[in-house]
Amino acid sequence: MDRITQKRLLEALLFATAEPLTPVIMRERLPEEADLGALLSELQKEYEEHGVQLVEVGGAWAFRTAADLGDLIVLERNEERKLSKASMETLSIIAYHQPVTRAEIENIRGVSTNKGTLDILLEQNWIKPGRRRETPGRPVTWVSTNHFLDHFGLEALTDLPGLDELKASGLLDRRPAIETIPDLFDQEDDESDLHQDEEDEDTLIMEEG
Amino acid sequence: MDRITQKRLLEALLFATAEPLTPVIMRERLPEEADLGALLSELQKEYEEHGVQLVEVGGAWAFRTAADLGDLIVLERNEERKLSKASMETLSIIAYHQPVTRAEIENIRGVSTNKGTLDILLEQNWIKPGRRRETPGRPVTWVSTNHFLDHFGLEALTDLPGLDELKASGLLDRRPAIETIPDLFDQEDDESDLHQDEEDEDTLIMEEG
Amino acid sequence: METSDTEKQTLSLANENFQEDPPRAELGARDEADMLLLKIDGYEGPIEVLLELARSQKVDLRHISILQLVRQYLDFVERAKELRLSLAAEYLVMAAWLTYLKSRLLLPNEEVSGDEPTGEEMAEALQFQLHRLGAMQKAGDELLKGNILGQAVFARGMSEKLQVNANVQFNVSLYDILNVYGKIQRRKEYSEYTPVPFELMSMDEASERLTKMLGNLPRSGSSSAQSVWATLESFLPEKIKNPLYGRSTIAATLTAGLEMVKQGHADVRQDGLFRPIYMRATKRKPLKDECVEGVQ
Repeated sequence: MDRITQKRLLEALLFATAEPLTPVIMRERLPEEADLGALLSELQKEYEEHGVQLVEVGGAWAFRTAADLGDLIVLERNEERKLSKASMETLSIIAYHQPVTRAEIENIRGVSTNKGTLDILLEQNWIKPGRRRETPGRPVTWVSTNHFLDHFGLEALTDLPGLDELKASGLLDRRPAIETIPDLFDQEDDESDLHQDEEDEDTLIMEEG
Repeated sequence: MDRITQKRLLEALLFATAEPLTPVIMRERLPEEADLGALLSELQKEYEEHGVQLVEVGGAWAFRTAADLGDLIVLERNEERKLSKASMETLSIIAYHQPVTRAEIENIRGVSTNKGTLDILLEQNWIKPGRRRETPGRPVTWVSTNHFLDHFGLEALTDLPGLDELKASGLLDRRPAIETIPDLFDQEDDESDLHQDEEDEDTLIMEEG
Repeated sequence: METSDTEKQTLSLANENFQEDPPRAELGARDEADMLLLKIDGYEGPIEVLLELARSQKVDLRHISILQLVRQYLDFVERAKELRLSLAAEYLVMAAWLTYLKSRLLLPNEEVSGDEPTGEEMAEALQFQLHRLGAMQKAGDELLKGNILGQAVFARGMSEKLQVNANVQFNVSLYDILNVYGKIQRRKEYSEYTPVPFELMSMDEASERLTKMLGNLPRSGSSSAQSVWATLESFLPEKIKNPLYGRSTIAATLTAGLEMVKQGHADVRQDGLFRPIYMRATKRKPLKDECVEGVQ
C-alpha cells in the first residue's frame, strides 16, 4: 500500500468514528510499515485551517469541528444534564488531585460526599477507579478518564486550566489542611512527601471541634 | 462572515450532523449572501483525493468514506447494542467473585444461567475458564481476562470498588440486612477460597442455595 | 430580595473599614449574614459558607483576614438564631470551633502548649482549606468554559463503528457493571424472606412409625390386647446427628402417642415429673374429647 493510500485510509478511519481512536486500533488497520506518527501529524497539519480538525485526546485521536465555529453550529442539542455544583467541584478535585480517595475529596470539600455525586461522574464515564492506595483499608482511588479529556476539550491532563499555578502554589496537596502547615508536623517530612499516605478522614474542623 | 469561514462552517455542519443535509437546511445555517452551490462544489473538489468524500445522495449532501477504501475498513452502522441484563450481572459476579462456578453464579443471581449468557461473555473475550474446583463434579470456574481490564479501563482487579465503596458512591443504596442465623450456615465446607480477595464480609451472605 | 449595587458597595466599604469602624461593620456583616441565610439551602456546608464570606472580603483568598471571617461567620449564626432559623448541627460545630480559634488567636503564643497548633497555625490551615477549595471551584468553572464536546466542538454525526473480527461490539461501561453488581447485592438484601427448610420429623411420619413399632411389641399375655411397656426413647430413630431433628422426633412421637391414646390404640404412662415416659399398645374404645381434656 502506498503512502497516500495509508494516509487516506487513516483519514477515513478517523473520520468515521465518533470516539477517539487509540494508536493500537489504528495500527491494527494500517499496514505494518506505516509510520503512524508521521501520518497523524501530516493529517493534523492538512486540516489545520479546515472546519474540522484532527485533535489528540489523551494519546488517542479524533476529528472534531473547529472550536471557533462552536457558536455557529446550532445542532439540535441533546438536552444537557446540568451538573450540580457539588458534582463539578468533585470532578475538578478528582481531575486535579488524582489519584484521590473519597476521604481526601471530603477533606478538600469540607463536607461528606453525598450519595450520587461520584455516581453521576462515573455514569458519565468521566472518572474510574484507579489503583488502591496502599494504606490501611486500601481505599479505592479515583482518576479521570480519556472520555473526560474528550468531553472537556483537553488534549492531556497537563492541559487542565491553571494546573501549573495550582501546583506551584501548593494547592494540589491532598492532606487535611492542618497537616499542610509546615511547622506543625515533623520538619523532616520534606516536600517529596507531599502526598503522604496517611488516610485521615477527619478534616480540620473535626479534629478541633 | 468571510467566504473561508462560510466554507469551514459548511464543512463542519456536514461533518457533525447525523443526517445528510438538504440545501434548504444548509441555507438556513449559512449567511444569506453565501453561494451554497459554489461552496459545495469547492468542498467536493477539495476532498476528491481524500479518504473521505463529499457526495450527493438524493439531493442531500454528506461525507462518506471513499469507495475504494471500503474493503480496507469494515465499518458497521453504529447501533448501540446493549448487553443483556443477565450477561451484565454474570460478568459483574465473575469480576467480583472469581474464580466462580456456574452454580455459584446462579446462587448469587438467584436464577439459572443460560448457556448463551456465558457464551456472549466468552465471545467478547471478557471471561475465560479458570481452574476446576476440587469438589465433587470438579466444576469449571470462570475468571475475568486481561482484555476485560483493558476494556473497562482498569489496571488491576483489585481496583474494583468494594461494596462499602460502591455504597459510598451511591451505587449501592443499602439498608441494614436481616441478621443471618450463624448456626444455619455452619455446614459450609470448602467455599472459603471463593472470596479470598474480598475484604467485605457482606459479600459472604450469598452462600448455600 | 436583591441587593442593589449601591448596597453592595456600602457593604464592601463597610468591610474595608472594619477595624476603624466597628458599629458600621457590624451592620454590614448582618446584611451579609442575611444574604447568606437566604441562600443557605444552596450551600453544602459551613466550609462553603465560610468561602462565600471570605470572598466578600474582596481580597485574594491567601490574604483573607481570619479574625474578620470568624466575626462574619459568628454573626451569620447569631442572626440565624435571632430569626429562629434552624441551622444544621455542622454549622454550630463550626461556630464553636471558630470561637475557639478566635480565642487562640487572641491568646499570646507562649501560653499554648508545645504539641498543639498555635492559633496562627490553625488560622493558616483554615486559610489554606478555603484557598484550595476556592481554587477547585474556579478550576471547575474554567473547565466548563473550555471547548466542551457537544457544545463548542462536535464529533462526527454519522458515526460508524470499526468492525472487530465480525463480532458484535457491546456498548457497556464500567458504570453499568458496577451498577448492576450493586443491584444484585441490593436485591439479595431485600429479596423476600424464604425460610430455611428445617429438617424435622412430621406428625404423620411419627404416627406411622409408632403404629408399626407398637404392633411389633411383645404382648404381655397370649390373648392380651396389651403389649409390654416400652420407653418413649426406644421408639425413636437411631443415630440422629442433627440435634434439632432429634428433638423433633421426641416431640412428634409423643404427640403421635397421645393421639393414639385418644383413639384407644395405646397407653402412655409417666411415673413422675421428668421420669421416663412409657408407651404400650392396647385396644379399647376411643376416648371422648371431654374425657381427654379431663385427663390433661
